[in-house]
Amino acid sequence: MTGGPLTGGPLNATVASLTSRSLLGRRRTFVLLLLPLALLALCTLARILGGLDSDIAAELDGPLSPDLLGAFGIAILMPLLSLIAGTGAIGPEIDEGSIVYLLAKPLNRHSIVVTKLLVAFGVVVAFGVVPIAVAGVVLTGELGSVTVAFTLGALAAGAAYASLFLLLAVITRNAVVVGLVYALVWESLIGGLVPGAQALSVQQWASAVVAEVLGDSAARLGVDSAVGFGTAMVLLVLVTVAATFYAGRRLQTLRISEA
Amino acid sequence: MSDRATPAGAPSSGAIHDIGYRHYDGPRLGAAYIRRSLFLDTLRGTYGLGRSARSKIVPLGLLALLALPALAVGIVTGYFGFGALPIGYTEYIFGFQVAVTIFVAAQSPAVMSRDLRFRVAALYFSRPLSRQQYVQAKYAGMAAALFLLMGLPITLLLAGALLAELPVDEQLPDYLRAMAGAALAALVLAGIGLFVAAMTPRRGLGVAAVVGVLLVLSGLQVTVMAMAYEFGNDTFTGYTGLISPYTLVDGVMSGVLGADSSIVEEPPGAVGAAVFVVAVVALVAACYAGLVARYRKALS
Amino acid sequence: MSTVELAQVSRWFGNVVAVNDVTMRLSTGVTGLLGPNGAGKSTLIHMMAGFLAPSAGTVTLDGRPLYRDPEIYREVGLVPEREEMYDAISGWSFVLANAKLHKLKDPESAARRAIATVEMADAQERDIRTYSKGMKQRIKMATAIVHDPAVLLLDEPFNGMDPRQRLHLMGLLHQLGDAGRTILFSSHILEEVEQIAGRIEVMVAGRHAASGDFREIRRLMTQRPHQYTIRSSDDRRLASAVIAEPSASGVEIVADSGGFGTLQIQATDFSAFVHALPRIASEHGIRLLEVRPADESLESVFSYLVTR
Amino acid sequence: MSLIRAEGLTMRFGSVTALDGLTLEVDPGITGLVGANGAGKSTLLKILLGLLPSTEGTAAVLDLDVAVDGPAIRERVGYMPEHDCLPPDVSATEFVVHMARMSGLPTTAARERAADTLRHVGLYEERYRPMGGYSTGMRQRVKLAQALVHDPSLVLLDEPTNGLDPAGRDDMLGLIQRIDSEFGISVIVTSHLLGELERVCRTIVVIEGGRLTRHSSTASVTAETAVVTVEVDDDHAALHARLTAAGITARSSGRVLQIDVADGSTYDVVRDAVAELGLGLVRMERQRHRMTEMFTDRPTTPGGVHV
Repeated sequence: MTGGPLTGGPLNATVASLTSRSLLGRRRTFVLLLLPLALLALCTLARILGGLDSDIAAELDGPLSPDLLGAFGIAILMPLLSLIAGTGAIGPEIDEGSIVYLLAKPLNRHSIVVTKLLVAFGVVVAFGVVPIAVAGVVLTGELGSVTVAFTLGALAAGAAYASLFLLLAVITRNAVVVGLVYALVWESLIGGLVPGAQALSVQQWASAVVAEVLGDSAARLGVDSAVGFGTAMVLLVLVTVAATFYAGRRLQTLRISEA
Repeated sequence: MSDRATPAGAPSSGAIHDIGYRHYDGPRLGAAYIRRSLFLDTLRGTYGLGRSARSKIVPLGLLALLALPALAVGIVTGYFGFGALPIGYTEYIFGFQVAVTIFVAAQSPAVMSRDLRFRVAALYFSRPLSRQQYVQAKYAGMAAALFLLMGLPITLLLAGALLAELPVDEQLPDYLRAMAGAALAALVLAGIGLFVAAMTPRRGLGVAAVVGVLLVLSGLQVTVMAMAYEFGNDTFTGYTGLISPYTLVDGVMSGVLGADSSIVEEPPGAVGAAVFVVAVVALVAACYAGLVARYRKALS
Repeated sequence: MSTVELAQVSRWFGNVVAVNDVTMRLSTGVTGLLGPNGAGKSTLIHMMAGFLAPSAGTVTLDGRPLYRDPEIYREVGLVPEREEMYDAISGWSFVLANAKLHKLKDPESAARRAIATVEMADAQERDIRTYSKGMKQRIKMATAIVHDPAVLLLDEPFNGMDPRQRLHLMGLLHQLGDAGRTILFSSHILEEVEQIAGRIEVMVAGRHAASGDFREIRRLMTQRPHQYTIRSSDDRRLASAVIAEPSASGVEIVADSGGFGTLQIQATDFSAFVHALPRIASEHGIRLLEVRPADESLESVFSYLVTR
Repeated sequence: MSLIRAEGLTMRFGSVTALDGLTLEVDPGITGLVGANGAGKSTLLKILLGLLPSTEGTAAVLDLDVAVDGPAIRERVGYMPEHDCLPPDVSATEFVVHMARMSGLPTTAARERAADTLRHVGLYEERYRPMGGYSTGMRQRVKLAQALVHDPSLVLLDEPTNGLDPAGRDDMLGLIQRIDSEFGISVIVTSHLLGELERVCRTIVVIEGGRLTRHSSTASVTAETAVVTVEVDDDHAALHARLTAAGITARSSGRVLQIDVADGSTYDVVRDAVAELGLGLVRMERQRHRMTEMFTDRPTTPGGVHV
């Protein structure tokens, strides 16, 4: 659909640099830092307490670490971070109309979306996945299976969330609110009450990844998921790819708002 | 005003009245009146009064969500002749924390960011009101809205209790304590909500930021308290209430007013109570100062 | 040399018709796009910039349809109406980024040249958010010309500029037009359009109301009475002589604020009146101090079209 | 009474000097404030509203000291900012009543005056609709109404015609003249369009780099030159030749002739020449200095176009 042959690969360094500069503006960086810092502070505290109290130490080796990493890392940190990064990578530009400067260039629209998604994902990795990995090491004292499992789970969740929220930002001006409703109401509330809804929850797919990596110890550590690993992987890849592709399609026909 | 030439005494004569520009010679009321007007306007605005029908849905819906169960409890208590309310006043408010959080998140941006985003602030500051007075009016308006949100249901509870002929001298102190707690919670939550909203004037982001902050704080508080409880150190457990605004207020209530703590371990002793009070005062003062500082820059 | 052609173009949004059956052809030189707010100017420019598909008709650049073809931006430069840019970076970085997005061979020198052209070199290191409106307009202009496009589409480029900046941009547009670029700019500041544009295209309520030299347009509207303001050595005597002429339908003596009298004359036949006037004055020995068509400014041509 | 008096007004923001020893006295009436972007206009307005303390110097508005009487000044002054400042979800009536109360008017008076003021600025049925759907012209009217609703003695209008189309601009300029002549309220108006300041202002104040560079009546700014522009409907070369033969200096410039006027008889020579040649006299007017010239080194006679 994009006319003649466009030079360059699917990524564009200039788009990436513009996106990352607006994503990492001062105030936003502060918000982005706040969340992982809270997680790390929490895990450090748990670790210190574990050093003082053998009961807590035992808990840390048992279900407490997965609990913290899951409840705080994958269930709160990842969706919030991805929401900020995913919508922030393109939403404000569409809102303000400055997207025009990217659209009025001989660039493939898909490459704009893919580039922006990668930047958003990079931010999610830097501010979410890496802190979760560090938190895992802090909690368990080793780069063991728990740490690896939750890092991979966070990675999968981050990719799916970021592409979903980026798509939301392309199709609606209320992306943040819609995303928030999805993450808080759908995944936490409805997912908690209606088992069927869990199958359509990024959080559950990520848990499936975690459970798969943990293998036999998953049950002991209290990690379970509403969907099987195979299904989860298919859904994760499908959602990420489809959301990204559709976002590119929508960008081709994006109507630039007038003031 | 004097140009309204009405020849009332001349029944048959026609007249063309001057409807040109009139000067205003009436009173110009001072800053106190203006601040009061802005306060009332803010309060009305938080419930969508004077605004579109759509902006009434969320706040009035939440008010109904909080008030209706209280009404039901009151009626049920009276009907079955229970000897006590099935739920305490303070407990009731904290039980509906989520609804209160949503109200703060939904309305703070409407109170604060709207004037920044649409740059209405410049019009306010070209008028007699100072920036401090502006912030005071807005803050008070939001706090009053929250107080109403929490106070109305427990007042309904009290009404139910009194209709069920429960002893007044038992109910009233609890009720008054709960109202004091509601007032305090209103101040704290309004401060946090407005400050976060003022920092994130972009559309939609304010709601997310307020929800995020309150959610993360209470998540943190719950986790830390659980660990501290496991650890068995009561003093430490008591202080974990400082992390989240709800538990902070709860701590002051139980520490100072002697209410039963509904969610946390009480703050340890007189020192603990003092720490919680200082924390509340500092938090409110910081939010106010932050808002004033924000508006110092806002005029352009 | 590039030509943008619109053939029977309409664009509607639901039941709102923003552009209604417009046919126009833009070629080299500066063309002013005029119309009241809401006349469909921005919609038209968005279609020419390939952001909007026409609901009917075709919009082409040298015969190629413009919509959804990113390749056209090699030849098209755009100054959007809205002010927002990437404001957390410097003007230089922004123009350079635009040069790179165009995949120019030497983006640095292209950016330097564009910034020099809009005279923003002194402020290029400052963050865009610190710029005034006029400076932002100039940076926007720099991003539009950084790849030296054959076609320039400018949506309200003079908005927010101070007088000196306006004069400078006018000069720049003249220069680019003379150099064979195809330039379209929208405006409702008629003084500017009069001074720069060789041609005008007038949009009124989505319709293409007029095109061409505005004086010629004015002359074409002969059915309309013409207003003349005249100062003379004896307004009263001139008035009585003029009203005897069939080409004049109304004469009014107006005392203006400065204490001078002027004569306001309505002419029904433009040509007959301007020939009669010097003759009458000469015959009666009345000195003409000023003869001014009161309604020939673009402003009045325009309001005439709007109310037609 | 002088409207505004400033004495050595200086404003520095760190190393940037926005105002540099500005001394100025403005009389009642309509005054145009001109200056390049960043010349210090908006800083001056803020100081005059008592919102920004000046680094040095003093200023008084309506004989009130800006340093101490800020609230009293703001009670008596109306301000219409350049930028958009209207919330989209309330109606004009609702908004202007609110703003009247924010100026200290009791509710009843606020309602009456809001209704009157909206009528004066030309907003009728549409004032009950949310402002989000207003056109630029309507929005400008509401902005003006909120600046007038408390019956100020002075209004500061920052770029009131920005974004308006010709019809809207004419309306706004007409309104500004009425504010002075009918309402008896003094006006200070900034604009980038010098042409419109020429039309409405009695005096013009020019600020450049934070300094007062010119303060004079509009009439003197646009004073006449001794060159007359003549346009005829046909063969102007013949007229040119004839005038030259009569000893008059004329230059051909596009479709018009620029003629140096020696004395009044020059007009008669031109008139008779046109009549004898059987030409139509389309235009004959003295060229005026335009305010644009204050910003250029040369007089502007762009491309043979005259307004």
